[in-house]
Amino acid sequence: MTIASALEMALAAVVLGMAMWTIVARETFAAAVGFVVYGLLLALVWVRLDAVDVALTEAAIGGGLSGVLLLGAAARLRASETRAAAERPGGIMRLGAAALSATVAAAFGASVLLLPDAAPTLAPAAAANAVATGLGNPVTNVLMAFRATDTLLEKVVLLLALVGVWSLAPDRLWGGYPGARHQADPLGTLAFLARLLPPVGIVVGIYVVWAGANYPGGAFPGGTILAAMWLLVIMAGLTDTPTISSRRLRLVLIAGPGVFLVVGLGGLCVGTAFLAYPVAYAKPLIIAIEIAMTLTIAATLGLLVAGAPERSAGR
Amino acid sequence: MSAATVFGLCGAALAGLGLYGLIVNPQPLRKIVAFNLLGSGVFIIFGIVARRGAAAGFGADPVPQALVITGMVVAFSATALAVALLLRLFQTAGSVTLDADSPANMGTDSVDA
Amino acid sequence: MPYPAPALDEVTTTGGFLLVLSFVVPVAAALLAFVAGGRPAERIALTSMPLGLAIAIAIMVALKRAGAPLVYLLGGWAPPLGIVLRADGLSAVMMAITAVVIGAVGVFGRTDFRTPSGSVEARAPFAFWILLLAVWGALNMVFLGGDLFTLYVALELLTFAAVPLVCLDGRAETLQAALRYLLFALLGSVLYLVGTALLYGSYGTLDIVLLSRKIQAEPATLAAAALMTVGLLAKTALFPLHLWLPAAHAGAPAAASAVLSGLVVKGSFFIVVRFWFDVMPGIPGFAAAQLLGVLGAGAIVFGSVIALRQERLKLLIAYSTLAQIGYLFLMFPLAFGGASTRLENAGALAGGVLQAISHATAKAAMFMSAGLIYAALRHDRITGLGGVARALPMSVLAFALAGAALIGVPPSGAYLAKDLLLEAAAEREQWWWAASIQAGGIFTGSYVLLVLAHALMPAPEPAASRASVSRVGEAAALALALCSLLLGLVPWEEYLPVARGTLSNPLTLETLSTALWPIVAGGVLAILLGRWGARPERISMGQVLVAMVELPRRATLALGKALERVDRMLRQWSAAGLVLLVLAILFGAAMLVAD
Amino acid sequence: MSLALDIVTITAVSAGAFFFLAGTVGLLRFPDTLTRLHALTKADNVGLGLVVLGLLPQAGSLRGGFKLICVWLLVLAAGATVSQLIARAALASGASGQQGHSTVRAAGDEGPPT
Repeated sequence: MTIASALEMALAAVVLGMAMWTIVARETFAAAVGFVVYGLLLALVWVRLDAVDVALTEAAIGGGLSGVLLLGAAARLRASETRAAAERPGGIMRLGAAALSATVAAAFGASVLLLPDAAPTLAPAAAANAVATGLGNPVTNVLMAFRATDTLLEKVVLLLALVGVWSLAPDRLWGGYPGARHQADPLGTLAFLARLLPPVGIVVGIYVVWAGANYPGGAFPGGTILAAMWLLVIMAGLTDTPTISSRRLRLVLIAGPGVFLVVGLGGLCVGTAFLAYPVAYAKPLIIAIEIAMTLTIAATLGLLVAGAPERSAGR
Repeated sequence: MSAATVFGLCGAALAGLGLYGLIVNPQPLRKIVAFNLLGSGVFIIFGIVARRGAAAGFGADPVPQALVITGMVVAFSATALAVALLLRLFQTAGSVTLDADSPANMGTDSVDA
Repeated sequence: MPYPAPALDEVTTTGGFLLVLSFVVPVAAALLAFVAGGRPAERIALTSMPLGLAIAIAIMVALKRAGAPLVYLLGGWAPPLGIVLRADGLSAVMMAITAVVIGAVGVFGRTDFRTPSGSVEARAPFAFWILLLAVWGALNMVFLGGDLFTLYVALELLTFAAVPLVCLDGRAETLQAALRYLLFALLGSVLYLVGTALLYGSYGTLDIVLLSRKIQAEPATLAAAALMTVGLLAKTALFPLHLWLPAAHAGAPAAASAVLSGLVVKGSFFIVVRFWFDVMPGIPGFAAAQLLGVLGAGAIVFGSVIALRQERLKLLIAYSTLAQIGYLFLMFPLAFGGASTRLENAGALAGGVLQAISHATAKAAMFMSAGLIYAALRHDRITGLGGVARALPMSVLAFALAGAALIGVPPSGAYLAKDLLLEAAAEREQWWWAASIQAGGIFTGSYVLLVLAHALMPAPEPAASRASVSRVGEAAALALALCSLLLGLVPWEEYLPVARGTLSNPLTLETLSTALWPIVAGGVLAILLGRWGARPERISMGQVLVAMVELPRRATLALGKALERVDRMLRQWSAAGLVLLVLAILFGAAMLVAD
Repeated sequence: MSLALDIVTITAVSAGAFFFLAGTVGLLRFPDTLTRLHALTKADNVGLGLVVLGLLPQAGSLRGGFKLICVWLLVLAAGATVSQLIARAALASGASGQQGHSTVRAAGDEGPPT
């Protein structure tokens, strides 16, 4: 029972406490606030599990953007709380759900504990093949080279979610501005922060993307930081979301998967296989794809949080 | 009690909490929060698998880490789509209950000819 | 034939690049359509459909010539580190049918989803074409993926493309149906993710072939198998986890309903097949396979009775999808004999897949004709369908042909599937599955005849003039119905694990007669359970008939209403969640007992 | 030399922890939003400053030290802005309790719509 494992137990207890809070909190807004705290604490858990890339992504997504999304929705849906709460299932149903969830969780936990001691791993294989891409960060190697198709499909999933969100707009608002128009006092504190922070945020975001080649980081946390800066500027009312029919925006939105596909097909026609990088140009190609992906991720995440078009292009 | 065991049980407990919240809470937004809880619990188990697979100089097996990052992106886009759907439902119907008498059985109780 | 164990170190086979093209073409077309927007988006989608069909056919030809599954190492990395695309007979057949149905839906969708001349770009057409291409790309990836996590990402891509299709018209009911569908599908995919985590933790790989070599019946593996199976059943909406399907498939626009019912549901079904037959053949054991069969038989009876009770045509067809999904799962107990580890009866697998593809084409045709009828009459109440046969002869003919194909009138694919499944049931002496297969045919006959009877009834007001409905749409529906009807004539030996010779000529007199009695029995059931509008006064002989039928009708109606109450209860969210967890525990227990 | 640095670290970090504790007690004990905000921002910012000061000697390189200081400055900026906005929102929604409290009416600055 070293100090470290005592701390880990305390961390796990606090994380479970926050998770319990998000389930039992009476008001949805309080639960959303609890979820943001839970997301940040989870990032600490990932650091303890030696998965720093994932910790960055969890802090950026779990704590950050998911929190913004849920807080925004909780505020807008406050009026529907009372009626929806009335439909709470009865005692027996809740008891049954608790018992069954506990059983499934127990089976899941037991299977995790029963995993074989000589844990099978692909770390040596990833290390041995890292020379093909010339990148130091093993996770980026897996994401961008060994399992590149998963990353390509994941970017298409992100774009699909955006098409789905946009398709929820009323017909007359198609081609308009996503999200509400935020007005804030141009001399107020929010506007001040929106002028002060973005330059720092953009430098940090680009650094995280650039460092992703050899150290924890990469397109995803970096892109999320850039998206957060863009959202901050939009929320402070200094700029407005672009109209969804603007050609330039749409080109940025498909830049990531588009460049990925072009490089992949290049590999198919010229190189050895689809998504295979010629060893000499592997690193520059991967960096180029990462830059395009960062732009796409920043734009897509920002627009996903902004939501469906709510204002027509006329105004 | 190694880190993997502590967080393994923590991940399983999170999954159980997420399942409970997803089934019981009537409000769709709380179901989305519970879904994120369930998802992060499962990702913690991927993290445990990665941590146990530490070898060749890496603190953790990079493959499950990459799977988790991809999974998180998919989970976030699911959350964004669900929240947008929910807000649009609230805008058009004024209520967000999932179990209102769904149209599927409207009128089936009418007197059968 | 499922994957035979290939050489240890897999290598990209000739023609492997076709597999890459089959999922790159739809995805690239979707990206281009997203940027082009408006009318060019529709043109891009329509030009990519014949290209995709050509690729699917080229894959079937390459597969036939190679004689072994086509393999492609993505990025040049061999598993377990890399990801592999594999196409065996099953995936080639499913991809060909997907290309055909997507093409027909594309032709049918041009009438409803055309960008109006006034505007540069409209919401519904823009979204429809991109989502249709995304569904197609996701399905091709589901059929080809060789890695369980890639299948998860493809499955999510499929769900995110299908959910907005449900609420494309923006009404409150469809938005609610889409939200229920999304949340329940997410619950299913997280359970699938739990399984992949445990499998990777146990064996260090997620590649299907490598896993099938290393997998043993350990507790962690069985827990993973149970959770993954139940997660996929939730996404396939097998009874009793069907809470989202009726409202979603009935509420969607006609072209979208055709894709949802015909193809999207088949994606997660295909992964269950890949999981049970290729990843861990025989490991789940006899009891779990029987449980799957029981759920399937339950779905047939439950879905069909509720379908007969429906007021609206689209809901009837949606519940018919519920029943046909149950039909698909009957093959699991038939394919796995007692304590066998290898696949006992390949015929059952071939029957199941044949049933899947014939249902895909027939159900898409049915939803298209229902859409045409709705467009002409502005309503789809079954009792109000009088005179529609005269007003829309082509649409009703398409519905009738599709219905006949579903019932299993030779030479349809369903007939062949039923023939193979019955043969497997006879071989395994499991008569109860033969009984449920026959019941499936009878029930299908009942609701098809119910609708046709109403359509052929004389129109209440003066004969409605021939309604103007898009000829192109009717042609697409007819083509699909005919395609499903003629699937029995295709020589399936090269692609499905079917011993040569079982495909006796399906046009002999004897086979025709065996196909007719389910229709007669179905008719009787329709009279007993169906909703009949005003009494048919003009037929005097009818009075006697109706009086005679009164007593049994009241009894079956009581059964019908009881099942409807069960259905409404099962479609409450918390009840469905509990049933999901109970099933997970049942499957886990069944697998542990068998091991 | 390192012993002295360790002592500095221990004292600074524990002082920082104490300030965090004070901030939390303030959050729990104080009656209304404005006073709680006051307690939180003051105590936590000083607390974090002390913790960062304590960690500076432990930071491996000069760059690491600069990054720690950046963290502190960013938290300062974010904390200050957010507490201003919450205070204005609290005033706007009248949740601050003392209606008669003569505070400067925020001139037209309504925070983000949340």
